[in-house]
Amino acid sequence: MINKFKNSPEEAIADIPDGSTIGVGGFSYAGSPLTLVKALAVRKVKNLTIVGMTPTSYGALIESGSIQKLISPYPSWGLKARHLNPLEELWRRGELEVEIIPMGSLAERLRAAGAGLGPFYCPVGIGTEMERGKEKRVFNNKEYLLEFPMPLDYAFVKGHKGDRFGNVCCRLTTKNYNPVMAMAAKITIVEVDEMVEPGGIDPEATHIPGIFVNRVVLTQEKPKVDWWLKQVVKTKGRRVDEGAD
Amino acid sequence: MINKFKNSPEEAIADIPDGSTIGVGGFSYAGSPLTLVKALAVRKVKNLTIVGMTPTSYGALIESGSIQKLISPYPSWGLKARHLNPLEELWRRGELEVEIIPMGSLAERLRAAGAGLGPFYCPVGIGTEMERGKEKRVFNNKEYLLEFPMPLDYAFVKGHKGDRFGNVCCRLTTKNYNPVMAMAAKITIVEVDEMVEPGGIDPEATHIPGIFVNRVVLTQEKPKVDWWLKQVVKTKGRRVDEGAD
Amino acid sequence: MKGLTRELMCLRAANELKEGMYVNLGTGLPSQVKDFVEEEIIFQSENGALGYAPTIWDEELMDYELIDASAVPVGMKPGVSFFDVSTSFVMLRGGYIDVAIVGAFQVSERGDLANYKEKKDVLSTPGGIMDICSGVKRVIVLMEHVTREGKIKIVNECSLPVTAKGVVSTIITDLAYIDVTQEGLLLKEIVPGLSLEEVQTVTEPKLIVSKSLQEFML
Amino acid sequence: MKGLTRELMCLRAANELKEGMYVNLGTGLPSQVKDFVEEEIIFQSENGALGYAPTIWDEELMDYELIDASAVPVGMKPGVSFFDVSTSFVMLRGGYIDVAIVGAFQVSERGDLANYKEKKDVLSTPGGIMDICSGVKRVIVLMEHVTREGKIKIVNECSLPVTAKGVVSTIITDLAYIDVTQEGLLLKEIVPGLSLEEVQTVTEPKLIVSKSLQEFML
Repeated sequence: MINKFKNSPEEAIADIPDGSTIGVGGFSYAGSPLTLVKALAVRKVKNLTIVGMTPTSYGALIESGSIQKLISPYPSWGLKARHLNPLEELWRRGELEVEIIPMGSLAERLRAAGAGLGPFYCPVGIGTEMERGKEKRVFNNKEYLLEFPMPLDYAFVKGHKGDRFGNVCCRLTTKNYNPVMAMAAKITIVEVDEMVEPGGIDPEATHIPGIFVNRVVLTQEKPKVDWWLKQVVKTKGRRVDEGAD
Repeated sequence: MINKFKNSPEEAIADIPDGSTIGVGGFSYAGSPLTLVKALAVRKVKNLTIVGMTPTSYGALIESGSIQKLISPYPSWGLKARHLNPLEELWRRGELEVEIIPMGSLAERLRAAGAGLGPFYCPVGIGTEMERGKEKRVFNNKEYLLEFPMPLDYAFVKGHKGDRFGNVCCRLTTKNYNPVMAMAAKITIVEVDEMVEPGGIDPEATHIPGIFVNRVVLTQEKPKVDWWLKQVVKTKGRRVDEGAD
Repeated sequence: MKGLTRELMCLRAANELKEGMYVNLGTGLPSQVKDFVEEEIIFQSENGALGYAPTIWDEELMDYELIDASAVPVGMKPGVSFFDVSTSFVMLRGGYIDVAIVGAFQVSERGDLANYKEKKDVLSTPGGIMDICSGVKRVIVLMEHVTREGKIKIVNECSLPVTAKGVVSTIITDLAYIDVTQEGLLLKEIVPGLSLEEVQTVTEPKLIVSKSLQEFML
Repeated sequence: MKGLTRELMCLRAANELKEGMYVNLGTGLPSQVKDFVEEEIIFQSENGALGYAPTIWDEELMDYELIDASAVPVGMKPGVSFFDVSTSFVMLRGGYIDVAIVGAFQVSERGDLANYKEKKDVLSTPGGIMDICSGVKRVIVLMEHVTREGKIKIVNECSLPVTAKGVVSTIITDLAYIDVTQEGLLLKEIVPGLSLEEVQTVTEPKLIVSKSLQEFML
C-alpha cells in the first residue's frame, strides 16, 4: 500500500543535509509550512539556501542561523512588525547573502525547473537592476532577459487536506507558491491540517497532485496571527508590511 | 452588471474574420467545443489557422474548407474511423498545410503566449525532425530547442459550468487544452453545458478564471459518441485511434 | 498644504475604474481602493485571488488564509476564484489586467517608477511590482505628493533604483491628478484651495497645465 | 511463429511495474496494461488524469468525458485527480514518471524510437510521445515483434523518422524480452518453444544472449 504519511515533522525532515536548497511555500502567514520550518530550525542544519516569499514563512530558520543564502521577492516583509527578526541585521553584517527576485519570475523559474524546461526569456526587470548579469535579447522589438530554471532539493509546503497518495488541496489564498515549490523539488514535504482517506479530496480541486509529493505530516501549530490581525484593524490596513505605499 | 453570456453561438462567433488564428480545445470528443466549431463552419469563413489536438474537435471546419493551416499534435486521430473526413486528402493535394507539433510543446507555447513570456528552451524533439529550423542551444550539457509563444486571435473552449463573469469549470478529462487555449487567445469563447449564477462554481476548482474568458454560450448538442464507444468495446480498445501500437 | 485625506485619495482613484475592469492593487494605500467602488470591478491579487470582496474589518470574521497581496484579510463573494502564483502572474504579465494602482517612492517625468530600496542599508523589495508593470495595460500611481519629511517624490529622474521604466500613465496624489504624456506631466486636477504655484513647488518637473484644469473629481 | 497473446504481452509488461510507481501508457496495446496490475500503481494519462481506474467495458457506464490518452473510457477511484495538459506535461517532461510503456513502429539497436509517420503519404502523429520520452525515467516498448506483413521492427538503424533518440531501455514483444544495453540488445526472455535462431531471424541487430536467458516471466 502506498503511504506517504509520516508520523512526525522530525521524521519527515530528518534526512535534510547541510547546504541543501529548500523552497518554502507561503505568502505572509497564509500557506506557510511553519511546523516543518520550525522542526528544521531545531535540527540546526547549516548553510541552507532558502527560496521563499516572506520571512513570516521561513523566519525560524533565520533565527536559528541556518541560512547562508536567501532568494526572495520580499525579504523585508513584516520586519518592522517583528523587531527581533535578525534578517536585515545579518544581511548588513554580510553574514547572510540575499538575492532579490521578482515574484512572478520566481514562480516561473520554479515551474520551469519542475517542468523539465530549459531557460526562458522573460520581459520582467528590463531597464532595472535585475538586468545585471543576465543575457538580454530582442524578439519582435521587445526586450527580454534570459531566466534560468530554479530546481530545489526539498520543498516545504502547506496544504489543507492530504491523503496517503500525497494528493493535497489548499484553502483559499494559501496556494500561492506551494504548487510550484512542489513541482520544483526533488523531495516535497507537505504539512496539512487534516489527513484524509483517498477520495477525501475533490479530484477536480486537487491543487497538488500526489505525484509531486513525497511525504505528508500533520501541522502541529497554527501561526500566531492575533498581533497581525489587530494591527490591520488598528492601522486600517495601512502598513502591515514595509512595502512602498 | 458584468454579463459575458451570449444568446447564441452564432452571435458569439459573428465577428471572426477570414484569416484568423483559432485555438480549439479538446482531446478526442472530451472537452471539444463542437457547437462553436459547427457555428463557424456554417459561416464559411476562409483561410483560418487552426490550433488543436484532434480532428474530432475541429473536424467540421475541415469539411467546410475553412482551414488553410492546421497546427496539431495528432491530425490523424480517428481518421480511419471517420472515412469521410477529407483532412488527409486535402493535405496530400497540398490544399491544407499541416504543421505537426509535440503535445506538450504545444501546451507550453500556448501558455507562454498567455503568460506574456518570450521564447523558451525545451528539450523535446532533440535528435528528431522537430529540430528543423529551430535554434539549438546547450545548457548544462543538455541540448534544447528554442520554442516560441503561440498567441491566438480566438479560442474555442468547452466547459461544464459557466457564470456571467466567465468563470468556468471543466468535468474530469475535458480540461486538456481548454485552459491554455483560453490563456493564449485575445478573445476566448466558451460553450458550457450549464449557465449558473455567480457562486455556482467552486472557487477552489475554477479551472478557467473569468479573466481569461470573453463570451459564454450554451452547448447545443452533445457529440455523437455511440459509434466510438461501441468500437472501444468491439475492438477491446485496441485501435480507437491511428497511433502506433 | 492641505491635501485630500487618504480616504478621498482612494475615492479619486476608484473613479478611474469602470465596470468590468480587472484591477490589481498594490500594497498599502492602493489596496484600500477596493473598499471605495460601487460598480462591478474585479480585483485581482497576485497572491492568488480574483473577484474577492472588500476588506474584513471585524477581527472575529477575519481568516488569515484569505488575504490580499497586502496581507489584509478580505472577503468572499460569489464568483471569486483562487489559484497559485504561477496562474496569477500569467494574468499579470499576460496583459489581462486593465489597471494596476500602485504606490511609489518616486515617479519620474517620463513615467519611470521607483518603489523599492528607499535606503542603501534597507533590504529592497520589488515584490510583484516589476512583473505587474511588465504586463498591465495602465499603471496608476497613488501616493502622497511628498514624503513625510517633505521630500519631493515626482522628479525629473529617479535617484532611487527604477522598478519599471516608463510605465506610469497617471499619478494621483493628495494634491493633484497628473497624466504622464509624451510632452511631459500634464496637471489635470488639483485639490480645492491649492494654487498652481504651490503644487509646482512640490513637483520637480515643470508641470503642463491642462486647459481643462479642474478641482478634484470626487 | 507462435507468440504471446496480446493479453499475455500486457501481463508481462505489467510485471515490470512495482507498487508506488508512476506510469504513463501509450495509445493502443500499452494502454491496456493498466487492466493487468494488482498492486497500487498510479497511472498518468497525458490528457490530464492521475490515478485513474481500469478501462470501463460496459457501454452503459462509459463517460466520454473520462478517458485515457487512447480515448478509451476509464474509471474513477479514490485519489484520482484531473488537470489540464500544461500540468500533465510538467509531470512528464519534469521527470516525475517512473516508467512509460509505449508502442513503436521501429526500435533501433541503440534504443532509438520511431513511432510516427509509417508512410510518406500518411500524416505523422507524434502526439505526446516526444514529450514523454524527454522526461520519463524508463521507456519500455511494448509491441508485436514484426509487423502484420512480417516486416522487421527491431532494426540496426531506424528507416522511419526517429521520435526520440536512445531512450528505449527495454523491448517487450510477443516473442521476447530484450534490454537495450551499451553493448547491444540483450535477449533475456523468450516465448516458450521458440528457438534462439527463430527470434534472431526476425531481429535485425545481432542479439546478445543473456547467461540467465529464460522463458517469459508471467
